[in-house]
Amino acid sequence: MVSPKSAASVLEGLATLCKTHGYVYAVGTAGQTVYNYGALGAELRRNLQAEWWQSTVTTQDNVFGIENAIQQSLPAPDVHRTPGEAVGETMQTGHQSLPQHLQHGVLSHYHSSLQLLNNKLPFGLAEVGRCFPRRTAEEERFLYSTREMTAMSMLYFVPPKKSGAWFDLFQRQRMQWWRKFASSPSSFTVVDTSDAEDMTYPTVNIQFAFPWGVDTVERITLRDDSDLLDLEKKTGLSCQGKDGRKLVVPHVLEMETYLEWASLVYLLDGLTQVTRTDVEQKILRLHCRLAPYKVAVLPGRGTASQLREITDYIARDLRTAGIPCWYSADPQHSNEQQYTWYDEMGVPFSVAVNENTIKTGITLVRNRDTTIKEQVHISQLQHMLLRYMQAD
Amino acid sequence: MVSPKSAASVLEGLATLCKTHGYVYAVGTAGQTVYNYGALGAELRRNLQAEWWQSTVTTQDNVFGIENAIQQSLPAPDVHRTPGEAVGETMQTGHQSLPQHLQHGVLSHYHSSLQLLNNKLPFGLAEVGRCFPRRTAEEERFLYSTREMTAMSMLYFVPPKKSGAWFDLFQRQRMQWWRKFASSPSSFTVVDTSDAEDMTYPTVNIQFAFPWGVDTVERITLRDDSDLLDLEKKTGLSCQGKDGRKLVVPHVLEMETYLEWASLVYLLDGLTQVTRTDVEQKILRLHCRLAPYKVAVLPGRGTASQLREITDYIARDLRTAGIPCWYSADPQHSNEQQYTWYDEMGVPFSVAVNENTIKTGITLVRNRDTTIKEQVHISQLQHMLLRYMQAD
Amino acid sequence: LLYCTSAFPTRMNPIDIQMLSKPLHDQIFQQEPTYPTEDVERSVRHLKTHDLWGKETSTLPEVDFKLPDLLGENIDEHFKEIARQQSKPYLDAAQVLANSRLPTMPREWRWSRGWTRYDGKGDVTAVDYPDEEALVFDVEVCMSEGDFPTLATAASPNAWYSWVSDRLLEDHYSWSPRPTLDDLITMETAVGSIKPGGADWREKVVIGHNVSYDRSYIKEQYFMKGPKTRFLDTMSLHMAISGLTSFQRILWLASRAGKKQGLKDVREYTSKTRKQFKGQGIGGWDWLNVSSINNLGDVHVLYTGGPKLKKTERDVFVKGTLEDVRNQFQELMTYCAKDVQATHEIFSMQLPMFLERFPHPVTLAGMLEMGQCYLPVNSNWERYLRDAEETFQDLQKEMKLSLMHLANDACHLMHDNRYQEDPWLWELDWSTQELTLKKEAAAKKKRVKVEKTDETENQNVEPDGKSTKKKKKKGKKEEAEEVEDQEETEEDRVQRVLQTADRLPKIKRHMPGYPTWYRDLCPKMTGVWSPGPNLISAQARVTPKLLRLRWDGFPLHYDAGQGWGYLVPGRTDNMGGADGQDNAGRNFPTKAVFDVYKEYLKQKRDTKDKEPLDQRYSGWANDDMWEHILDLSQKSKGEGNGDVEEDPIYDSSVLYSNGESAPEFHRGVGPYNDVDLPGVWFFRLPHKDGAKFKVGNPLAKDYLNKMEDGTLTAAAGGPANRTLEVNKMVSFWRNARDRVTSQMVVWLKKKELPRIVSRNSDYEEEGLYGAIIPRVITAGTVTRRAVEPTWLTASNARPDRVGSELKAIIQAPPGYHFIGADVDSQELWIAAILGDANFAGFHGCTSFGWMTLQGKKSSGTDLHSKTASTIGISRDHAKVFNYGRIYGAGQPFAERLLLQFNHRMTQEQASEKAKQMYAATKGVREYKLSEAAQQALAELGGTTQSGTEWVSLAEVRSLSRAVRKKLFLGSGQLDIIAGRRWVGGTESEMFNKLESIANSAEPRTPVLDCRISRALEPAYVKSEFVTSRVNWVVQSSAVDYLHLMLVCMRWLFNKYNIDGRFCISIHDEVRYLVRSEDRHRAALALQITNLLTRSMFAYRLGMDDLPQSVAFFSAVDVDTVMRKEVNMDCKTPSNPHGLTRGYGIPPGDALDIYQILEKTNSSLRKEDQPREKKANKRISIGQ
Repeated sequence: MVSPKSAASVLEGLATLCKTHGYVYAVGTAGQTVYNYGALGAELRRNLQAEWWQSTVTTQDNVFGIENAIQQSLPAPDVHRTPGEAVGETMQTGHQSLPQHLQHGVLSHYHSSLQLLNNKLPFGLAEVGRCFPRRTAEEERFLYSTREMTAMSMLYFVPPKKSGAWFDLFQRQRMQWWRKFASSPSSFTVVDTSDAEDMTYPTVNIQFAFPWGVDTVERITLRDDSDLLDLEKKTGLSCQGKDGRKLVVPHVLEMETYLEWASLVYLLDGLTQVTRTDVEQKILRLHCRLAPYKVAVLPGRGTASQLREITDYIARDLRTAGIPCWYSADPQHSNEQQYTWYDEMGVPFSVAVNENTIKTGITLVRNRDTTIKEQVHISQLQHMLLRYMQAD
Repeated sequence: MVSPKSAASVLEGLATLCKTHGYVYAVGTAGQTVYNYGALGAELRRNLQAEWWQSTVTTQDNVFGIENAIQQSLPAPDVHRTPGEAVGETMQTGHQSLPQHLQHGVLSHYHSSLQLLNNKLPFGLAEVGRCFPRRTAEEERFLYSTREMTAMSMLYFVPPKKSGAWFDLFQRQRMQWWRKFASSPSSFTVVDTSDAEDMTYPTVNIQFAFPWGVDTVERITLRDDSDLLDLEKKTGLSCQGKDGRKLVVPHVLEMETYLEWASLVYLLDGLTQVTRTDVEQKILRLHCRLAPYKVAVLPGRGTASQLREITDYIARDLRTAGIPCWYSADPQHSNEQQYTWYDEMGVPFSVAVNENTIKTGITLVRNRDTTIKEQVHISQLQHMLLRYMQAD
Repeated sequence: LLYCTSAFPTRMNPIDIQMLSKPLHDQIFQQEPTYPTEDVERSVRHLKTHDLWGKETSTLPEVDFKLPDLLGENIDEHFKEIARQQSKPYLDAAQVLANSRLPTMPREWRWSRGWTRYDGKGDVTAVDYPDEEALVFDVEVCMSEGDFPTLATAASPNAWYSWVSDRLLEDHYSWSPRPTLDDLITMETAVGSIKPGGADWREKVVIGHNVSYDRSYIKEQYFMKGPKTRFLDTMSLHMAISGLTSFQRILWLASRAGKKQGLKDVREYTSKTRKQFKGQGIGGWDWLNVSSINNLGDVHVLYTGGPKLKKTERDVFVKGTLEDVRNQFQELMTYCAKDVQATHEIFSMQLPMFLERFPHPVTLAGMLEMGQCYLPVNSNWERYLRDAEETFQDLQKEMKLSLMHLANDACHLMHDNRYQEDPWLWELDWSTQELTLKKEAAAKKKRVKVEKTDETENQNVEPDGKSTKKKKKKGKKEEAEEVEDQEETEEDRVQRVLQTADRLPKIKRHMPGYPTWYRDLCPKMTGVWSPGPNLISAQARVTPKLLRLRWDGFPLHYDAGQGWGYLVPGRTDNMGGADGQDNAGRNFPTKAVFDVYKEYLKQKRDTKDKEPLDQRYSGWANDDMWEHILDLSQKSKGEGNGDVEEDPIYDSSVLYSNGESAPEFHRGVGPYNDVDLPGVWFFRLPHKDGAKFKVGNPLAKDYLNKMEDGTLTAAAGGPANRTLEVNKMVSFWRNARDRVTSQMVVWLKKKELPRIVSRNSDYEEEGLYGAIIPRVITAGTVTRRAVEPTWLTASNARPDRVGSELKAIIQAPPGYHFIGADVDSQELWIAAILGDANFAGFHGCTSFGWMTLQGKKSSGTDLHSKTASTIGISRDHAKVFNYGRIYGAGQPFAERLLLQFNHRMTQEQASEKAKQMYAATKGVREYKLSEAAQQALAELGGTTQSGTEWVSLAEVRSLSRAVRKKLFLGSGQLDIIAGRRWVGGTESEMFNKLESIANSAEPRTPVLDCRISRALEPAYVKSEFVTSRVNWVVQSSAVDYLHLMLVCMRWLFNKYNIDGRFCISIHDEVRYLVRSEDRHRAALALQITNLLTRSMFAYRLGMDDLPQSVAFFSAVDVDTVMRKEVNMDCKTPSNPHGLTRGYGIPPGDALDIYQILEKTNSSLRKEDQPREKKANKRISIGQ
């Protein structure tokens, strides 16, 4: 736990870095701050979302990703959500509505999906989407509590008998996921809040050591069958599915996190202050899979534009292979200054050329974390970086 | 051009297919229809979006993907958009606003991005995001004109002298993109509307032969510098960038399409009616890169559950490799009936096993388009399908 | 206006053709021409017979301005004088070199960068460049390295030189395929410098064999202005002195190959081309001894008689790497030096021969200028390459994709063997391959050991699933015991299946389950791989079948023996049952073939096509005409450079049914009843070169117009038709891309450009500016025409051809313009003036001459309209015929062409039309009876029908027997024919003149006295190769015309300080690159040049006058790009927005003489020019 003051300063430091490099821009507006994402922020979010989807949907048995319109027709008030939410499920705007969370919309796919599976249980439904949670006013915590959130939600429908085992399994999986990309995996902890009084259902929170203290980054809840019973009532359609030969109304396992939380977590996790050659310097140690740009190419200089042609080629070559590559046009700074800059941006690799490259084709690939420059032939760059990007 | 009646019936046929297989569900609401996407629809959209991003952002020189909050603070009315849009830039909801298009939000990243590039031109800004275009009431055209759209927009800032060449280049690139995934590439045409009277700026439309006639799927416009001059006025910051040594206010190249249009286009393009063995049948010929599921595994039957174990293994094996795989639990239909079903779903490959598989490990991989069953050893499946997924 | 004056009466010649104005005439010619009445009357009579007398004519405004003073007594002397001045320094230096010996060749070559000089005395020094007035030079390039010179040698009477590239000395990673100036060989400047070594640029001459190739590696040649180095090409000199026609080249090679092999080659060649080859009857082989093919070795042997050069080292440069060159550095240097030595020996022999055979100084000066070709390009070149290639790839992809879809769909026919009923696909190989495992090793059979580790733990296993890892920690022994009795787990069972992988065949089976024809189209999954039947293309054998192509409604069929053809249903003589089988025992879908044709007829009834057949070709004739005519005429002349594949000409015989069995309702090439398919006849697709040729691919270029006119259609429907369309669009680029993309472009840095360019307001800092030096062989054919495969054959932009905007991508740098013009109907005029001179001796006195000068399209009296109306074809077609005739193509050519235009015309009709056309134009032959024959006839008491010694061919034959008998009784072997002539046609006089020159003892061009190649001189060839010689007269005179122009332009540029240079000459057009402010003066210079050149022709042919209508170019193009017409926007699929919108290039100006005189104040002098108001601004794009 950090003192509130230093917590604020850590967040402030991160916010400044984010603004400088185009991760996140805060736009002040009446009442609350709106966050827009620059190139780096947008790519980080894309990467996180892709990892979540891959782990939660693609590689799982029978989990279906769905996508709903943001503006839905007004649903009947849903009385079965947790007490605090019971009133006013959505923000109403005119005759339209913006959702506070995704679960309701996800649930609307229950019957059609069950049908596609010949009523076979278990299966899951997942969505990544914008929602507009109503929150009590909190102190500013950067991306942690913005008005507009991108939820990553999964509902898994399991036969009641097996719900406990699945609950455990998902906890483990999710925890593994969070730790996989972390620079300090130990910052994550699991807290079982099932026994807490205000909890209707068994719930487990995955928590992260934020500057302001340990706080939740994902909630995994084992809800009973009430959501589905309610759905039966509203639709008049049975929610029973097959568990082997038995027909049961499944229980609902719910896991939910926000892209904003995940982004903030890994930015905080990656941000490191080091002293290199007597200078204080910030490094953003993002996992290669999450890093917005995998590589920065330092524009070649001198020698009658030939070096520049080479770096143009390298950048084009890498980009063509689909490797997100930063190649800023006009080098006004020394290579060392540029490295410092890319370290702050969180770019795992930088490629530089020198006079020697003209004759030999050998480039220098600097690793953000080791600061060592490896000699790599130009023809190997693509392959090498693709390997890094695909590695776990 | 098709007669209105037959156009409607083509769309209706597609909508039915989409509903049956969980591509798209239409939800009737006061006034207008809202579309929600089931597993197949959501994956199709994800794939399209990823392809667009890859082609427009990652592989391009200095195009930055950004992401804005949907609810922005109210901007000053923008008088420089095309006349029809001048009034009411956004839908106002309370003190919040939902954007009609993305360009305004994208433009807000202009200065910060220019700065990151040391003012060097050209560069681009891209966004995929929800918007709520105001449209004149049109006849229902399925996904073509929904209230809530997902725009894929790119603004490219080029020195005025070179704008023509870039304009051409992007036209070609975008056209190539559209054609690349099409089953009938010639359904796409480019129409130069620059000379049309109502066009303020040189504009090229990429068009597709929809059932109701040829209609636009993407608009590429070469706008002059008025957007940026306006931005200068509003922000008080110069919009000049460097073209070599000269300082110029760039012209804006704008390209915009919608995920809904793209989805509809490829669904229509892929939907084919064929007569196979004297039976009329629908096939959805989606490009392998776009297909929501790359492969369906037909559950093994008989022989003391051993075939079922093998197909369980296959499905798990493929999913672990990140191959979106359909493996529906209970086979109530013959393999041929299942093939027909997967052809309609647009799944490029189906894997079946038979008694022989137990002894030899040889499975039958049926190709949707050729209907031929290739003999593939179980150990080769993953590799083979990954190759297909990665191939252009 | 100054230039339009009525002070003098319009000068007319006796048949009312307007001549030069008096002031102009007086400045050029010394005296007024005279017109003997008798000649005039003869002409009028002649014109009347051809219905050309009394036709309305129009007069042009008079032109009168002060010409530059001519040197010498007459225009001929003038040209001699200016040419001598221009070539003197070069000729002097060349003569010194030719008359000297080279110093001894160094024994060892120095391994150091750049130039090294070896004087004869053992001094070896590094130099910036060889400082010599004349030099023999040779460059060697290691092909694998691209366009970078590797090493070079040079020699003068004073020293030897060697040059070594940086890249050879030291390995460089290759970045850019484009060389920079620093990579090239210096000849006048130090490395890194753009200034000449001495005080100023000096006249130097570089001699080499095919020297334009070497020139393209010389640094200074890429400078837009400055260097005065000129090049002399021993290959071109050889071509002029002793060159061979391409037919002769074949014979030459054949004779060298030895008698047996040689004759076989000749026979094969002649049977392929159906050349008239009269066996040993060829009038002697003497020409073989005074000629050779073009390569250095053979040319060396010809001129020096010396030993053959060793050429084995050459392979290192062609196939080897730089490392290989390094390893053999000394040998390769010496090899290169020996080439230099040989070239010097050749040149020493050639120069005096050349000067003797080409006595007019203009010829040499013209060739020197022609060696200066220069094509400026800019960033748009790269853009063009990219756009064309991308568009091409895009379309290729689209085409491939549709073909892949067709192939995929065809697979559906596998089920229930439905392919057997398909009229196209029945004959593909539908067999499949099975995937089988190797036999299980006996020992392994029962023991399947399951070794599992924690790594494979899978989180996706259901949490309540059976625990599968129970036996893991047990010892081996226990495990072994347990295997037998323990119940197998699910995992064990799956593992067992997985382990069958060990028994997979080592070589991966390719798509077991798929039919063979389909598998053949699918690449194997290795390396870079694309899915599906990716190997399919327009060239694939299966493609026409998948497209379901029909010829006139009949399904296409491929037969290994006959090539592509089509199946015509209705045959009964080979029907066994309802549906029979073919020879291979396959079912043949007779009925389905019939249904295809029925369906086609039904479709045709539904969409009746009303378009007249003839119009379909008009577009074709317009756009492709040049290419086409040249193509045809090259073939008919048997001429061209050696690189062009020799294609046969034409054939008059189409095979008809052999009498066994043939359809009544269809005529075509066939039937070939050895293709014995039940119920159908097989006809071959017609081949452009005649019925004897098999068709290899119906989607080839030659069938494009058959698709356009609906003869060749695709029954597979929309996508297939689109495929055909795309195939047409990519045809140009498919053929041209290799040549175009391999053009060597050198980009210049800003400091290497003239300041006029780099300081121009249109100059772009990030733009690219540079040049291509086209490798033009200045005299590449026996007629001394220049040869080069890309630029000299480039056709014009066509809206449906990717990349055809090629020429327009040659673009002037900022501050410069192109000026240029087409010599209007150059060859027609040359032929006409020869005819006129031969007939009544004044302009327009023959019908052909009159039509050329005065004929009007509007009144149908111009040449092409006249031919068109004579035989009832379109004017565009007539144009093709007319040029073909003048190029020496005969009646069979016309027949062939008629059939090609309209394949539904019968052979008889075509033959009749061709005959009619030739009678009306060329006329008919008359033969002059020899004195002896006349006497014999008289003695026999007979007379000729005409009463003169001239008789027709028929009469010769009827007289012959009697007369011969009589003669043989008298004085033995005597010919009864003493001469031949053409009579009765509009062009008879012209052909008579051409033939008289061609058949003279020493054929020379009438204007510059250029002597024909020794290989064609009657002394060596007797009466063979007449067509080539006849054709040579006009073609070679056209080259004289070009040389006169080049020399005249250089004179005017020098005299009036016009900043500009020669760029290129394509066919009958010349282009110069001039500084923008001088462009109108340059345009005037070009007009004056035309006037003086034509006047020179008239003067030399004894006509002291020139018609006003041909005195000036109808227009001089002032433009910033090279294109046929200044307002052509060159829209193509790869340039969809055209030059104006796509590239920001405005249309140019086409200025006639009146406009030019106004813009220049009728003066070439700079100080007389009107003030220019405003520079021609480039259009800004995007608005």
